[in-house]
Amino acid sequence: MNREETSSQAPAQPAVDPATPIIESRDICRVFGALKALTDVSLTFRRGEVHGLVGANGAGKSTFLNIICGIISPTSGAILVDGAEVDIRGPRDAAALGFSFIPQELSLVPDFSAIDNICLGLQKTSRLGFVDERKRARVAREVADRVGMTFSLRKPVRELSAAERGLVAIGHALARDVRFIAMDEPTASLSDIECRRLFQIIRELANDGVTVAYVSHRLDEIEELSDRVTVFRDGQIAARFERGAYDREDLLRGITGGASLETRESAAQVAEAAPVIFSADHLSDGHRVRDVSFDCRAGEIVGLAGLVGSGRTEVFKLVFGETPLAAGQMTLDGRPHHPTSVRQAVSRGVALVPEERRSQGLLMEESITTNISTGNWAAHRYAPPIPFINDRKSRSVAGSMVSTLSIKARNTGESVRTLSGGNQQKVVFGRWLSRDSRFLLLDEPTRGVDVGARQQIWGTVEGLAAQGKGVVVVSSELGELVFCHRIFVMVEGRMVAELAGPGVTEAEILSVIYRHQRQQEAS
Amino acid sequence: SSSAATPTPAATPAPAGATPTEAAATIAASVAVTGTVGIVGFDTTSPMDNTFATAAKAYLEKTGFTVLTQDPKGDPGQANTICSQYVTRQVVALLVITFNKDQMAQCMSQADAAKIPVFFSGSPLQDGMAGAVDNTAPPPINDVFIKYLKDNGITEILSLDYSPGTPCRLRAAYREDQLSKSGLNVKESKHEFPIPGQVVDSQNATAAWLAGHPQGAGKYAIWSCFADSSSGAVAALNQVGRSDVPIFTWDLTKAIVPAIKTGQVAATLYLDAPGIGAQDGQLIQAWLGGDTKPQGVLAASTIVTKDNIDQILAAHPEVMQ
Amino acid sequence: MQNVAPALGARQTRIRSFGQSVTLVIGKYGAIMVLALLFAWFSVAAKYFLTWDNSVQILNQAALSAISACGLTLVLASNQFDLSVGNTASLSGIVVAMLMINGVPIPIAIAAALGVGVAIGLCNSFLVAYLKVNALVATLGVGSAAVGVNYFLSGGAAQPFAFAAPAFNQISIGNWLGIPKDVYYMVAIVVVLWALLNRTVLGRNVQAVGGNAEAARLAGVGTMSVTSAAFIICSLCASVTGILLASVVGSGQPTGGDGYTMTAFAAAFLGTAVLREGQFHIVGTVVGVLTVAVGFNGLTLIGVPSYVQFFFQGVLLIAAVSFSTVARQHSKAS
Amino acid sequence: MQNVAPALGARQTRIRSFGQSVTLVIGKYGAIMVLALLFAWFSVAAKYFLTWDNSVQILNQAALSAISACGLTLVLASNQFDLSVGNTASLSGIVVAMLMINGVPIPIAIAAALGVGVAIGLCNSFLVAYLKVNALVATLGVGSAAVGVNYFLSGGAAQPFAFAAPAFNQISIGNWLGIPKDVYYMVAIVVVLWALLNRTVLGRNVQAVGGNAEAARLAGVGTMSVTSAAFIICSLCASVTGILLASVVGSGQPTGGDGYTMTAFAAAFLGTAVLREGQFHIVGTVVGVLTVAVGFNGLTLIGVPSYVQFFFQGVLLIAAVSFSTVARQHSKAS
Ligand SMILES: Nc1ncnc2c1ncn2[C@@H]1O[C@H](COP(=O)(O)OP(=O)(O)OP(=O)(O)O)[C@@H](O)[C@H]1O
Ligand SMILES: Nc1ncnc2c1ncn2[C@@H]1O[C@H](COP(=O)(O)OP(=O)(O)OP(=O)(O)O)[C@@H](O)[C@H]1O
Ligand SMILES: [Mg+2]
Ligand SMILES: [Mg+2]
Repeated sequence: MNREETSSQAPAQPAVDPATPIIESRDICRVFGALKALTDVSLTFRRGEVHGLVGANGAGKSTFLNIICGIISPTSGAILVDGAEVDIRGPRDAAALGFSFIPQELSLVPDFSAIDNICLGLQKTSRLGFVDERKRARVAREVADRVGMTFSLRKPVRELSAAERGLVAIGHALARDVRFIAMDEPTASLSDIECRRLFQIIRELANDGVTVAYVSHRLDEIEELSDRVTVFRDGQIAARFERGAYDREDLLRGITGGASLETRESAAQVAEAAPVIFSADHLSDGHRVRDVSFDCRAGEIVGLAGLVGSGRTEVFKLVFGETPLAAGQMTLDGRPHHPTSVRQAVSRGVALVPEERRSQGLLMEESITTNISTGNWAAHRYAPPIPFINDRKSRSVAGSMVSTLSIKARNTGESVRTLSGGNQQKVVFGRWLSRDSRFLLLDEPTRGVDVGARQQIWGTVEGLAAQGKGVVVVSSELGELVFCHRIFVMVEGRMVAELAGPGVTEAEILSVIYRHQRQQEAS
Repeated sequence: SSSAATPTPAATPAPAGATPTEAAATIAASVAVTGTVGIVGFDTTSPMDNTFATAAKAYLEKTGFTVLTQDPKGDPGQANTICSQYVTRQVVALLVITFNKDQMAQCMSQADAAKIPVFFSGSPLQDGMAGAVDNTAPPPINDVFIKYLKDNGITEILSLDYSPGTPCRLRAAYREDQLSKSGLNVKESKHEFPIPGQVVDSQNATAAWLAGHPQGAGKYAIWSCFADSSSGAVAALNQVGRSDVPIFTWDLTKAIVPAIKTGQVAATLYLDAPGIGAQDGQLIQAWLGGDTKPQGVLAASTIVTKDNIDQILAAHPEVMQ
Repeated sequence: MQNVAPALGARQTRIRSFGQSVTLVIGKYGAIMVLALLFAWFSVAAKYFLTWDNSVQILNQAALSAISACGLTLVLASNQFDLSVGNTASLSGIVVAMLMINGVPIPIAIAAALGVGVAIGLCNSFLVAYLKVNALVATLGVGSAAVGVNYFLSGGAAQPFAFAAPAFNQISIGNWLGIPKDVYYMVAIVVVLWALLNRTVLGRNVQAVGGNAEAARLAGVGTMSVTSAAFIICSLCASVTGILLASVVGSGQPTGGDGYTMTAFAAAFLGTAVLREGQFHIVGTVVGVLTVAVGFNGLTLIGVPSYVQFFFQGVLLIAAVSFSTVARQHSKAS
Repeated sequence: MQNVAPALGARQTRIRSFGQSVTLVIGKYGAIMVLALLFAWFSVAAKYFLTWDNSVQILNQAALSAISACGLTLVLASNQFDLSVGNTASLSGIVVAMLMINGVPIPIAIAAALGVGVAIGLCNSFLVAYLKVNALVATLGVGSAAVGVNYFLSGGAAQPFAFAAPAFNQISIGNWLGIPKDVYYMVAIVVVLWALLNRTVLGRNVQAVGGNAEAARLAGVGTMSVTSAAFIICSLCASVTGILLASVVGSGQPTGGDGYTMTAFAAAFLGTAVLREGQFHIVGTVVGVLTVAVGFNGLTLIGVPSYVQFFFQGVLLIAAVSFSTVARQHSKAS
């Protein structure tokens, strides 16, 4: 895929009648080595429509959008823009055609400020050919307000939380005047407020005649937003729906290929007597976490709800020994828990599924086996005194993980880079399942994971809880939290409420959040 | 092995260089003068050049000068910088070790502007120099070498050269010159070794060359520019246990004494460092004493073989320190 | 930082302890302090150090290193490497000298030598940007190929041009308004490169590619051409260095410029400790070069034995960088 | 391999064009082919090349470089750098020689020299792993500090021990079963390092840290200790090289080992072109060392002028690496 992006030879847009689709793909195929990621995908995007793309992990959605936006080239097939065939040989060409793209895996320049990231690739120069700071700042400010970025646009994005980075990526796509925007799971790292705002933006764009291709695994979003929905399965188009002409069942059937999903019902109750595995009271890390208290009993699934930047990830960092405790107490199995390093926390049976699988979770170049065994090689030795590793052991462990989580891969030796987003997440998950950690911290565990996989993951989580493990989940999808036994609500680094589940509704959670948000703002 | 050279030892004939006493004689009797002299060293890692610097320093300090020395680590750019700094410090005279005039342009012009005489230790006298002690000494060893080639009907030789260094270049040039004059037909394999890495590189080159020139298939000799490359060559000979290839080289350092005794090094040139230091000093004194006529002297030198090594070491214990 | 966002952002402002602010300052200005300290120390310890002549001398001494180091900074900022800097300098010196010796007029000789730089830059960028060969290997290889060419031309011998083109000396020897010519060249080139890296689109793209090549590519930045540009400019600076060196020394030196690779790297890395968070930038590199130059000059004036020189350079490098690295971590740490 | 994921995975049909398989093979074995070609060519072109003595000689030549290069490979595999390899080797050589000259018994002298290696390794790992100083700066600094110590001890003069400890020569000079002793040492060390890197927990962790330090840390790998281990082993190998070198040459050489930094890097990077996808690994490094050694030896036998040597080394490096880099990209691309 190391294509050189030669300067665009995009056709000057001719006056075409609005009926002709803005983009039409004909029989697009894409092969990766031995694997067919897309087969004969023919699809049209109309002017000003919101076009939803759904499908299981690895169905080919990202690949398809990547092809349209010139990031990778199709193996065969044609792309027509305004009815004329074009050869999109790189992101530059795509940009020249008025396309922009929010990639699935956020790609920003860590050392650049939000402004520089948003203006990346924009040629905002003054007469002398120097970059025009003022103009750039103005552009950035506009999109920032539009998207609702409430953090400093000048500090390096390295210092922003995942969600905030997500917003920056969206801003980057909006900063150009475009007629087609591809959004690959834009809400994956957002929580409710941002999602609402984003949907608003999308509708505005549509009204202005901009076409939006929208990929998501959150089907209610799809149903709410899209005028048309296309379902991918195994690199082919499995179904097409017009707005209103389908229901959730149709989508699920399309995605899974008939295999029906048993709807998830709340997990088994936890015995009152169940011992407290972990407890935290009045935790503080100095700045981002101000006052956090919660606990988790054996067999319990506890949810942490909160807005973006509320400090949930930072709480996990404290528990996992990443950042030192400034104030407060933690206990694990009744004994005080003050890990000085991640290693120590892990050795005591704490596990973390981090927020950003690529940068924090995976060795992208390594095999699935390696990724699952990493940090646990010692367990795969022939016999403890012998320092040598028995690869048969590790391979079979990985193999069992691949099938339990039904990770979609050619074999356990496959490099995780080539896995689809969702499958990569499952691998991270597999790492901790393969060791019997007693206390699991899941930060956005189902981010970018397809409906089927979600069921499996939650299934496993409940399974683990049933075995008497403790689980704490951060999810920005409140819909996922409602199944938790208890839900703690965080606002601005403070634990403000505890809701007894299961059965809490999203609405309830939200109202709590907003009430405290307002209080905070008042005070 | 006895096949190694047996050239006549002892002080070398006139052209090859004067004995210390002679050299001293050629210089006007020193007048009592003082001041600060700046010595631009060559490279501390090159033992001989280093001893020259220290010897000159010793002599000058003994005779009441204050001496600054710095090591430009073989880099001419640095050498010029150091030189300019000495000019800034208004030294009374500059002494440049081993570097030659066409590497010191900036130094020369600044010194000239400041009316500071520049002396060179390790180069023939060229105009612009206030004086020079020529210790590159191409003739002595080369003459012995050529003679050896003649007498023993040598068929192939390996030369270990370092052209970027002036002494090595002059020595190699003289060798080529004499070879062509002599009309001998010996096949010559030239190898340029890099610095740093000179020892290992010379060793590998020699070893490979030896593999290509098995014992008995011909009559061989090795020409090595100075002590380090010789150490490499000796190491290679030891590795493959060959004793049929004598080495001709310059410099008498502790490192190659054993090889001289075994005859692996057939002949090397002992440059009397203290003597040369004295020569440098006397040139400076003479100039400052008012005799501002540029003069060049040949460094005091003696050919060393396994026959006279013991006397030499006895006479110059400093070699083994 | 202006533009702090309202609500959330405002409340997010970190309560920063006094200690942290201090270490923050150290982290930002630590390396510069080191330079200042050195300067102060030598002013006391070394006679003649604080003279006009000597200060000028320090700049003069820094000039050549600064030129090559700033060129290298561009490549480093694009997250690549160039180990061929020194060899390029040497080769350019040899080429300019030999051409003049063979009667080629000075301007043409210089142009040709610069051409050598561009050519090497092209080789590097072709290998690295287009064939995607690891930069260290590629430039190491190109470098030693350059040495080959160098020896092929010069036979490893110095190439004095004193007779052929005495005028060439005047390019870098001598002063304007009491300041050595090389200093003017350095200032000019540094300013240009600074503006290029910080104020032009190319510069921003270089930094973007350095920060996250993939992101830059997705944003429509022509990563290949950007990288190539960086390499070519770097080699060009290297050959300017080589040409000036030849002019200073009075001859083309087959290995004369080789030392600049390491000095340039040292300076550039020292520079990462200056002001910005561990990034490569021109100002930092210049400070780095000056620090080394001041140290070298001061020690020479004091007249310490040469092992102290080496030791000092090592310690200086470690001290300055770890100093601010650590300070930064502390100032960040919660 | 077994464990193909059920259903879904199976349904995706595999197809691979002939062209791709070819380039795949080239990508994997390209570098080895280059070595084979070289060997074949010299066997024809260079008399005596294919003799037992010479083949042994080549191995002997490769031995020391291989030891330092394989040590370096560990550090590179952990995604760090070590520029102090050569200086460490030189210093160890000086230390062992001077101790013996001053009457210290050989075993103790050796132990002390190895101690020097460990000490330098500790400095490096302290700076890099704990203070998080950029590895290039840190090791560059430590290296030049080591040079300082070196000159302080040796005064820059070679340190022959022929009189003090003639026996020491025997460590590496001479054969066992007609094969030079150094070759045995090389084989032993290479095998150990190979097993260490590929078959032990430490080795796997080194690779994990190299792949993504953050992820490794969050998976519970003690990144600091792992990195430190890599650095210490590397320096240890470097000082073994230095000691053997001293034994071969018959004296401690102040700069004798400096050349090894670059040769080790060249070899390790050549190695990335061997078998595995652009990763550093022992086998690759060994192939790299051999390629360079064969080239050097063969050319010397043919008796080419020395500029060809330099040129060849460069071209060889570039050729072998870009060859397989390009082939791989093609085999991957559609
Ligand atoms: N660079 C690559 N090399 C090899 N195979 C790849 C590569 N990128 C994607 N694939 C494969 O192509 C298929 C489609 O991947 P893609 O990312 O398009 O799926 P997706 O629909 O986006 O899944 P998700 O919803 O999890 O993001 C997957 O089987 C994946 O393994
Ligand atoms: N590495 C960092 N450096 C500086 N500030 C940070 C860093 N990471 C997060 N923050 C700040 O701390 C706040 C809390 O971030 P955190 O990621 O813990 O929130 P969160 O509740 O996990 O939200 P989400 O995970 O949904 O982004 C964020 O608003 C962000 O501004
Ligand atoms: Mg995707
Ligand atoms: Mg978070």
